[in-house]
Amino acid sequence: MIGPLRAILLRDLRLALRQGGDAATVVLFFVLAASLFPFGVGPEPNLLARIAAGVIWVTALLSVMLGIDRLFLADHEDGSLEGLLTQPVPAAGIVVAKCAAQWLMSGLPLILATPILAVFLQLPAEGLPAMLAALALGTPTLVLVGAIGAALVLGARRGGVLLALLVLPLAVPVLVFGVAAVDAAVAGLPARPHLLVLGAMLLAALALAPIAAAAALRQALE
Amino acid sequence: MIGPLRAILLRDLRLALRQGGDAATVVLFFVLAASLFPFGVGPEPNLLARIAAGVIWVTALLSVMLGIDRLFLADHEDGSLEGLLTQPVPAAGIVVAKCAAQWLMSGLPLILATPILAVFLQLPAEGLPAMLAALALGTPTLVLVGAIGAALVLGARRGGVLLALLVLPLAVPVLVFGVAAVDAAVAGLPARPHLLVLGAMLLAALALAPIAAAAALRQALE
Amino acid sequence: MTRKRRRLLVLAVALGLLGASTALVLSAFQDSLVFFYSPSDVVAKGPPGDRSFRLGGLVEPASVARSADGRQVTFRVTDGANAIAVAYRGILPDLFREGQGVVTEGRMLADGRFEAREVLAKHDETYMPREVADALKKSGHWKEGEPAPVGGRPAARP
Amino acid sequence: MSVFAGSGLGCVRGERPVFRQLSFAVESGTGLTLAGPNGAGKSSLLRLMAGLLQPAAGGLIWDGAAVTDDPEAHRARIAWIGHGDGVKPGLTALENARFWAEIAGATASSAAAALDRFGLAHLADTPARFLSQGQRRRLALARLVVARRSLWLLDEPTVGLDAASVAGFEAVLADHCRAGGMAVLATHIRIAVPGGQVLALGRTPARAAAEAR
Amino acid sequence: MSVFAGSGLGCVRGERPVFRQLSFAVESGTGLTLAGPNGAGKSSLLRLMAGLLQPAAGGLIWDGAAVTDDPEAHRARIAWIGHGDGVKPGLTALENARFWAEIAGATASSAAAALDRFGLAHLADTPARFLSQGQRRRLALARLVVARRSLWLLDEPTVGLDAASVAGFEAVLADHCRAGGMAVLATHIRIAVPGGQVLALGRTPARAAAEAR
Amino acid sequence: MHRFANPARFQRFSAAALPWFAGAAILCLGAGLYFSLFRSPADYQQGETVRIMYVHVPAAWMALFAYLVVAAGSVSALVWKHPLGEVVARAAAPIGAGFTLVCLVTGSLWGKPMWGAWWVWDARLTSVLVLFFLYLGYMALLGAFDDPVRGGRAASILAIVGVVNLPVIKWSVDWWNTLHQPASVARMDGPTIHPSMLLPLLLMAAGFGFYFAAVLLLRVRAELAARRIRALRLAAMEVEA
Ligand code: HEM
Ligand SMILES: Nc1ncnc2c1ncn2[C@@H]1O[C@H](COP(=O)(O)OP(=O)(O)OP(=O)(O)O)[C@@H](O)[C@H]1O
Ligand SMILES: Nc1ncnc2c1ncn2[C@@H]1O[C@H](COP(=O)(O)OP(=O)(O)OP(=O)(O)O)[C@@H](O)[C@H]1O
Ligand SMILES: [Mg+2]
Ligand SMILES: [Mg+2]
Repeated sequence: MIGPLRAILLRDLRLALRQGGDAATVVLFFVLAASLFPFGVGPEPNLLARIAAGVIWVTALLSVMLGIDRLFLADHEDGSLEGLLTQPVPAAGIVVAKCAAQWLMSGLPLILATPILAVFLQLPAEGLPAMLAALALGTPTLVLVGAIGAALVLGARRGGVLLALLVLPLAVPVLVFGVAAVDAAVAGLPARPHLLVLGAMLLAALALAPIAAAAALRQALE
Repeated sequence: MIGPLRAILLRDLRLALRQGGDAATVVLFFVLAASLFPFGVGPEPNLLARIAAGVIWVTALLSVMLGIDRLFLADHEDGSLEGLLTQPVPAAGIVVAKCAAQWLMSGLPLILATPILAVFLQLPAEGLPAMLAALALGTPTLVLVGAIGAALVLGARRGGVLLALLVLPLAVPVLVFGVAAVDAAVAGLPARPHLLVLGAMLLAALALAPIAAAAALRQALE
Repeated sequence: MTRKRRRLLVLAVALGLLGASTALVLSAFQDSLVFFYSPSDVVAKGPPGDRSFRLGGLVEPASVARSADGRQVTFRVTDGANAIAVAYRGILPDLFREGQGVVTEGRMLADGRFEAREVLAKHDETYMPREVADALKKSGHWKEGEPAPVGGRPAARP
Repeated sequence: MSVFAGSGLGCVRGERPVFRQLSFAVESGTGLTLAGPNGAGKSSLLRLMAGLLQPAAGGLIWDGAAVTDDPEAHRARIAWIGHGDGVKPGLTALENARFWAEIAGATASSAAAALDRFGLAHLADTPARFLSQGQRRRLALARLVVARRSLWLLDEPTVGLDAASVAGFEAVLADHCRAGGMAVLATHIRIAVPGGQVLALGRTPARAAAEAR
Repeated sequence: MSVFAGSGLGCVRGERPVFRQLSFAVESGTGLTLAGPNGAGKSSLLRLMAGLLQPAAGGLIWDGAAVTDDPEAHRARIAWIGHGDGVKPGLTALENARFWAEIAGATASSAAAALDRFGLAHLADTPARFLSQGQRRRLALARLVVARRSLWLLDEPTVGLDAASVAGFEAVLADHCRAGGMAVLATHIRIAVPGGQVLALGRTPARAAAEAR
Repeated sequence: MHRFANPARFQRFSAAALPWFAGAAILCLGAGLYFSLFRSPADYQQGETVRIMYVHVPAAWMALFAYLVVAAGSVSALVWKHPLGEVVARAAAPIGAGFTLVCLVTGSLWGKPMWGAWWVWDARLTSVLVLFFLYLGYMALLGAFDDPVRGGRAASILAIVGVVNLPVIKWSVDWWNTLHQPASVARMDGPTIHPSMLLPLLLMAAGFGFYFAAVLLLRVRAELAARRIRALRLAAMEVEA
């Protein structure tokens, strides 16, 4: 059972890398969208620093969600998905493998780009470790939750926007705790309880999302 | 030449409407994404009021851009695009017709939803008329610029998304002047110069985008 | 048979993850998530820079003073151990009164006072007619500052 | 009486030559079948003819004038059916046909007649999403009858059609040619085409050698 | 010696019945061809057999046991090629084949052998986006040889194949059946299938009447 | 036709029950409104504003309950393939969304005078907003597919996933330090609302409950009728010559 999942993971990574800069795209969107804010809000340093954590988290959320509608789309359209779901491999495993690849190509580069963005948006330095830890726990959750949505909207019209509608409300708690962790750290309070809640959400998503997404995938092929 | 373009416009509208609430989806995304900010930034009313114009503009930009990568995708994949581009109809006209339909189903409902969002984000009331005027001038520009990206994405083998990203920087001026118009109105200054610039950008986009997108579409079908 | 076992395995893994998740949440609540700072927090750690933050506690009895036009209010927020003076200009919520819980949002001034931009009133979950409340107080079943009893039972709110 | 011809055509796709020095000529009232193994360049040649692809060498000529002189006039002459069906699942069969009629400047009633011609009349009000592969392909072919164009360019038009529908398509093709039209089509099965001209695209010697390795 | 059978099958798609009371049986070493006009339900029946669709009535049986008792075991028996090719344009032909080999638990070397079998060896290192329609379909079919499964379920496998490739595919199919495999395939052209059993799906009388109008 | 055997029985039951539920709803709401507006006392702290409670609280309860109905219907449709399950879920969702909206609106109307803010992002309010969006997402998903059967199934999966939100709403006031008050009625040690206010509240809650049941039955009947018409039309298309 591990062999096929590894194959899926590696294939998705290879496809992403070969398309030259899919990971780069997420990061670029992340950086660009976040840097829209100084334009939108005005470059006043105090104001920026105050909203930095929020802006970084909101744009991280949007950029993880941006690509995720394609998570199963290409496989659905070219017939790969039928091929995979007629294999003796649990569908939930397939979902996990694809999510892992997706996270490696979107969540991880995004985390690596965060320190730069933090400087750019004048996030207080005390907040950065908490920000990175929170992103490390939160982005996989977002990918998993997004996978449910991506599987649900397969074959729907205007999948992208519908997906956002389905997933953003579920992603809000991640955002809230992610920001709370950073704010706590900036204020000199322990970020640990917030990070624990983020960890709890990750575990819950790990438990539920693959099963739900697998069920959605099966019904998408009917 | 008008007959075919009208046919395209009507078909796209019918497809969108038949899907029951596609316009509603864009609006919902708009409202949802904008309401993420209070989560991220914290509910401080003064702070919110100050960034309201920026947040509304950034989310309007994102929601117009979100669906737009599919502007030509379905037609490309099901062969309609080949069918259309082998007709004796100027490709630029086809682009305009499709953009008009897209704007009617995304930009217009978004403008209609803005007053609610303005209340929600505590935008000062003096800013609302300027906001609406700016959006009315800015969203068609965004759709047109987005259409270039959508057409580029179709053909590009490598880094298609990367090219789409190039559109985002092009959209930044719209954002900047849109926010400036609102800020001016809030500060009691005339918003008119900013609106004029937005109008100029719309005219420029109207002149250039259809031609550029048409060229990209032809490229995509090679 | 293998199928049943596999299903059980999936179920077990999912339940295990959910269990671990609950454990994490519970341990997080032991650390108590703070959404506002108490006066003691502020005294102990100092104000969090010049950022605005939320200060919460009880309105200290007999600390409320209003300006002549009634728009400017000063009062003290206490958590029993420490108290901080708060200045606020604006309309107070109906439930604002001495002894009642409040959450205020604003920033520390240089003189150690807290300038509030917003004052939110917290209230408890007891509902009763005014006469009943008066009667309870008169009969000594209920003292000011204590959780209110209803129907003779003390409400179990710490 | 028109003539559509190409001479010395060369085609390069993805930096690889597909064919070179290819010539053909079709006259009104006849058709040309493109035959050849997979990868021979049938689809590429059709795309050249439709102006979707630019030739690397040589040129296309319509009645003595180079097609590139007035591409728009050329597009007004052709009807293209590629691999995709151009069918929107959300519209009914009739709405789909009517859309292509409007695009081609034909009347709406001609759309209904076209559906009838391809045995889809009873499905006119069915959303296209409910059509099977072959029904969808027939709906695509119905475009041909709606747009009265003189040159049909068809890439494997009968893919997915059952035997009866293939026969029906052959009849439509015969009618078209009888009325002075011409057609170029790529196919792997035997389709009766008026005139019976066949252009066999083959492996280039170099390619054949490579495959023999 | 296994038997794959269905009895009293009914299928509903999009709230419409496609067929009902359909039965069949295939034995090891033989194949079953699904024939019938467009819209008869060939693809739908194949999806039922692959477990991608649930029957509205009746059931599928493998060696006497209901398939629904252990869907995973059933999936371990089948190889499915639907209408889509499952070919990634960004990967080379060999990488594509190797991926499906790994998914099926086969060795990477078997992928190269499979390409060879379908005449794609010379394209092994070509990105799949450069393949023509027919080459791509052959690449999809190569999955069959890689995954050694006993029941092949194929929806119009020879679409887009040239005559030589169809013959090659027939040979592969014959080998598979000789080795004790079985196959069910839907097709509109004549494919030589061991055993030669044909299941003709037809229009229901009512539907035929409607179309005759 | 076996698919509609069960619904047929349901049609008979619902035809009989509908007038009773509707009548009970009118009675309870009438009495409840009279008591809550005219006969119940003002609160010792909140004064007359407390009367918002008689709409807010039943609406909030019904918003949660309706979601439970949607989720239960979805489970029975997905797992047991019960033909009524999806119909019920589909019918309950818009009503539940309506209750949620009422809860949100009355809550903020109440919050302004009591707390001093229309809206705060505390855990209770946020999770209710998420509930509202879950309802919207459910309904959007229902209509987003060309094939209504697929839409129903996708939406069912979403509804089941969304159940995790319900305990968060219910216990958010205990887990977090929310501005919203903890439970007054449904608590281990009995209600902390004086009987003179509890009675109208419970009357209103019963009224909301009967109203929900009546509208639900009505919508289910309409949906079943629509399905029957669609089936008949398809059958006619088959037989028609
Ligand atoms: C938009 C703002 C608000 C929302 C979304 C909201 C939401 C809810 C919800 C979902 C419940 C049901 C909880 C349960 O069943 O356990 C509830 C109950 C209640 N709410 Fe609110 N609420 C809001 C504002 C308020 C305000 C301002 C007050 C009073 C000042 C209030 C007082 C109550 C009371 C008394 C209950 C009944 C508690 C019980 O279950 O015993 N709510 N609210
Ligand atoms: N988009 C493309 N980019 C680059 N090369 C391509 C592209 N499409 C096809 N080719 C190459 O051009 C050659 C001819 O392809 P073409 O599709 O014209 O063949 P064909 O004769 O239509 O084959 P088939 O019968 O399989 O459809 C193929 O060998 C293929 O490798
Ligand atoms: N996704 C779907 N939703 C609803 N109805 C469908 C769907 N797919 C097919 N149908 C209907 O089911 C019937 C059978 O379709 P199916 O694709 O099985 O036919 P087929 O025999 O494979 O036809 P073809 O030879 O054209 O491929 C068709 O009449 C079609 O109307
Ligand atoms: Mg071809
Ligand atoms: Mg088929």
